[in-house]
Amino acid sequence: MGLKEDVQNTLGELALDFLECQGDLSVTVPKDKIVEVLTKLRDNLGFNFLSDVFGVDNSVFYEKLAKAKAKKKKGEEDKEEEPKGPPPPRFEVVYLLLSLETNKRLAVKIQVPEDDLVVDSVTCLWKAADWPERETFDMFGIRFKGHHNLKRLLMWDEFPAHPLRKDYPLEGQGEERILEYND
Amino acid sequence: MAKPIVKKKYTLTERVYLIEIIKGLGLTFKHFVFNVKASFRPGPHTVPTCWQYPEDRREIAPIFRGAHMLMLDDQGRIKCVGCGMCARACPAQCITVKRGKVAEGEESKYVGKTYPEEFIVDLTRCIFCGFCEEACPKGGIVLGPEYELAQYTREECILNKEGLIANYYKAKEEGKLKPPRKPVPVAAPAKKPAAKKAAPKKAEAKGTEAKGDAKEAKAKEAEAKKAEKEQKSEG
Amino acid sequence: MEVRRPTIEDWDNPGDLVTINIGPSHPAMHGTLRVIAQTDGETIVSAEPEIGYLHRGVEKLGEHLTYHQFIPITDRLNYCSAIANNVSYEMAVEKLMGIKVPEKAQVIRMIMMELARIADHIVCIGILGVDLGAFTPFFYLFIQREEIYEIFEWYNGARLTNTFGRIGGVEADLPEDFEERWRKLLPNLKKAIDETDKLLTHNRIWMDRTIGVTAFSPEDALSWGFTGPCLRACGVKRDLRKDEPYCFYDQVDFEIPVGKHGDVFDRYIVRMIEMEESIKIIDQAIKIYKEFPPDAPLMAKVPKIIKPPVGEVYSAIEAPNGELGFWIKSDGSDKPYRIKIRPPCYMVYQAFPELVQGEMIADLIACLSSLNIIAGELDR
Amino acid sequence: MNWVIAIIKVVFIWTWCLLWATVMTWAERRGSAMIQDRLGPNRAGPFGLFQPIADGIKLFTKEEFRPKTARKILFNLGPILFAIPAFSAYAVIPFGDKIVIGGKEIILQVADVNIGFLYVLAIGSLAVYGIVVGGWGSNNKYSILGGLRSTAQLISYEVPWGLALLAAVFVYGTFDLRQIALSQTGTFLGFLPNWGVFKQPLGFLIFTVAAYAEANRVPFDLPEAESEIVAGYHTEYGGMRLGLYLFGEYVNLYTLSALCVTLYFGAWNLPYIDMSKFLGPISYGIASFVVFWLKVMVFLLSFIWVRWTVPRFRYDQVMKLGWKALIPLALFNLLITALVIQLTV
Repeated sequence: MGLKEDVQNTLGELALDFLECQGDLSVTVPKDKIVEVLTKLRDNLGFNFLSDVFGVDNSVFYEKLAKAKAKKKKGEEDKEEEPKGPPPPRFEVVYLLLSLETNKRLAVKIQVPEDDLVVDSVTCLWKAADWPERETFDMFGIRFKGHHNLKRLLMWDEFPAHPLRKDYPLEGQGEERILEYND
Repeated sequence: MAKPIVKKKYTLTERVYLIEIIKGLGLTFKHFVFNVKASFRPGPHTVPTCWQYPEDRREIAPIFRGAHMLMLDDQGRIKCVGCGMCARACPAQCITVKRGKVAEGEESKYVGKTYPEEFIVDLTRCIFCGFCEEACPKGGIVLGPEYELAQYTREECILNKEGLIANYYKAKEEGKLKPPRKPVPVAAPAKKPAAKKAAPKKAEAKGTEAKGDAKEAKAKEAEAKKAEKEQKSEG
Repeated sequence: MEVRRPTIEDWDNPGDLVTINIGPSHPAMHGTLRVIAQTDGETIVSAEPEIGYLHRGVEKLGEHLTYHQFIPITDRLNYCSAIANNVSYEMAVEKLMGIKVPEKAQVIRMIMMELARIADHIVCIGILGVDLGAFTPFFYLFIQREEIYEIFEWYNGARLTNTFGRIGGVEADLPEDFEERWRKLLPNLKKAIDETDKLLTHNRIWMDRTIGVTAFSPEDALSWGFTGPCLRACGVKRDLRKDEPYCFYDQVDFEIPVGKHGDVFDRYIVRMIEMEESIKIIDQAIKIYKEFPPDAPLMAKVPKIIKPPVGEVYSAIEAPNGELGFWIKSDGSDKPYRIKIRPPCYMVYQAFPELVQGEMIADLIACLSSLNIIAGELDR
Repeated sequence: MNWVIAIIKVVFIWTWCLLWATVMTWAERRGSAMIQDRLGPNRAGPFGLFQPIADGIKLFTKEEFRPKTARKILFNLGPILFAIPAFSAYAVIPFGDKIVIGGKEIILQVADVNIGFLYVLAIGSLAVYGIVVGGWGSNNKYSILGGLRSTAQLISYEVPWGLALLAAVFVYGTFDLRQIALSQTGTFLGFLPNWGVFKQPLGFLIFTVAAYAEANRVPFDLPEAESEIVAGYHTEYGGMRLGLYLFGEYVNLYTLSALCVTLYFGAWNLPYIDMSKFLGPISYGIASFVVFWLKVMVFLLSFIWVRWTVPRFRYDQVMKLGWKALIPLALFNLLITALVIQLTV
């Protein structure tokens, strides 16, 4: 009985896609069902500990993969799905789960398209999602519906951009200059 | 928001503050007497745990990672060939190397066919990780024993070639040059990717070890050459 | 007796409360933390931590550095125990690439990590003492910490930011005089721990200040994502060294100390006992280390330029503060596509408002020190 | 002639207190260093003894900074209000027995007041005004917290302090500190020195604890608890204003130690030895002074010693200890003392 089958059985058709890498299993689920999925995983499979929540900006990732593929032409087949038709959603939110009983880890991913950056908050399930969600909002601009205090965490409140997006330059855009100091 | 209410349970000796406090006072008094006695010893290093800095210095490790030095070989030539491996390995991007080609007739002055025309280490950026030292195929750049790096201006923190060589001479005078680091024994290269996962057995490791060293050194040189070629092609 | 703790709803006019801005320039806030506390006299009605004062964009930086170049950056996460960070990151990359690290290197990593754990706990306990007004144990402990740093220095030339290990192994063998140094350090270290114990543990003033202060239930702690000593202090026996053993932790014999109430005293005691357990682990690890021939491999065969295959892994170890994990996504190039660090005290610190609510200002400081919040890994 | 002697005495004891206050700052730093396996300031002069002078110069030459929002008058008044009681409290405490110069008998005490005891209590409790005024005038939340903590603490510990002293008054039957000192000659119960500490062990204990609280010393240093409220009431102070607070604190310590020696440790009397019998009039005066000073020094150093050993109380615990433990104990002590005196006399 592998973990993958367990998750498949529990989630049914909610599990859109599996990715296995060096023994780490991650499952992609529909964006609007995330609370349902996590509740199921918590109650049925014993994933009772939320390790982390964070976002990933995949905009460059697909480009790079496509380039690599074009280069290789006959290269080995990649596990990632091919970007067909509409481009894949830009952002990903990853929930790292852990089962304290079996010490198994599972990553649950949702795809967040750039034009709909609202995700349901899971702070109702785990309080631990509080700051990670705020940070994800801060760094990627993904908003979490139902979060009680969704404001910037690491950057200051007036910061205009979302620095972990791939289009944000490493050196910054000179935001510190627009800080105004009131005496 | 139910916080657990903790009931305090104290033993009698804990309940009466004084007994434990007096024990503690005894302990601190022991330290006091020891240190007062020690502080009357001659010499700057009196209390064993305390160094009186400018006069009395702690011995630093021979492999200490301080300010950079450009190493010279026996004939006083810079070992560096200006390949730029260090600059590429540097996570803080504090090294700038400009490679120059050795002019004809000057071959005896330099180790290789190329030499560092410019070699600048920006100590304000450097994080002293030692990656440049590891990346260098010639043992040309080494982190030296110098740790007093405070300066009055930023410009003084930027070491050029002369400064780096001066660091070398200073360390040599003080006898603090470290022996070149031995390459770490590497596990026998696995032929198949599947075999990679198998734990290297001790016996197997033993046999291949001596060869491994030589191989590693060779591989390093080969890599350096490759890098040189790459640089050339880039240039 | 149930003590009713006031909440912010108890005030019709919150203007009656005093807002105290504790930090960032405050002696107990290390210059990097800030808590905005609403107080009624000395009692804290609500406290809101504000973080980001040491935000250096480490995760963004990681996307622009090669896999090897990121190792020195991990030093700067939890700078009290840089080695644990290094190893955690290296293990994540090794997992991503499927590298099996030579066993001798693993033992060296284990020894160094346990030394780093002792150093980290020394910092935590020392600062906790200072913040509660007991200055002296701080010095007794920190002198031993310097000696531990001496060992680090003679291993690879740096004291604080060690840049320990490389992807696929470690960069050097233990120096010849390592065991001698350790044997020399050991009695002093034990003595310092013992003296701290004598000065603090049974002192009624210390007990009054710590027992029952910011107690936390295990359910809450798990929900808030606590790991490490803070979780164990709440009574949950969880330690990645036992639960998901890495290196040689499954071959050494050690105990996991568990507290009861999750208060400051329990956190302190858990850390004190963990230091002693770490000493035990190091002694056993040295025995294992000695079984290896001196020329046993220390590095796996790793290509010079590391290009892991496309994929994503999460790897965590038990850092001194708790579960320190790295989630790495690779796009097949020589630079990680995304590095996400799961710092242990980030999760602990978000529960801070709940922890200190209803306590006094002095307890806020005690709680903060006992959680061992390191801004380097909090803000990243 | 008398007033000249009085002025000389005043000036002498004033400089003496100040001198030992400054030396105390050195002793505090060196002593704590020695306790903590360090060296402490040892560069200025032999053993770093000139360090207080260097500190003094630093404090005097620093900018007299006043925050913009501080209340000017109160801010300036605070340190003065703190320092004056500290310096004046010593007036009634003896610093030796007597010295005979040219047939004139000079009592080594600034003013031999017959209610000296009450004077010390009254003046000692005035110091709190300096703290609370300074804390309020700084217009800083930490300062106000420090000032308030100090007020509550000083008021709370005045009570057990006073009660402990009252029991001592029962024993000696006088308010006159010189009379108390003089009555502690000879032996008690045949083998112990006739010192107050053997007649009033509990009273001495309560007195000591309360004295630590009165002097704002660890474990009762809440008004200036560094890690909690930055520096408490003197957060905003710098330069010589801060210096006044610091010196005032050490002078306070000196006064408290002298009071403790006078009441409980036989003032200038050595155990079992009567110095006046084999010493000349001048040398006896000096000897009594030196003995008294040495005893005071022991207490001063114990303040340092305790400070670097124990942690700090929390505010409510200090109150609890004061009201729930020390006051009942002091009352109990008073009762026992009264009973014993009633039964024996």
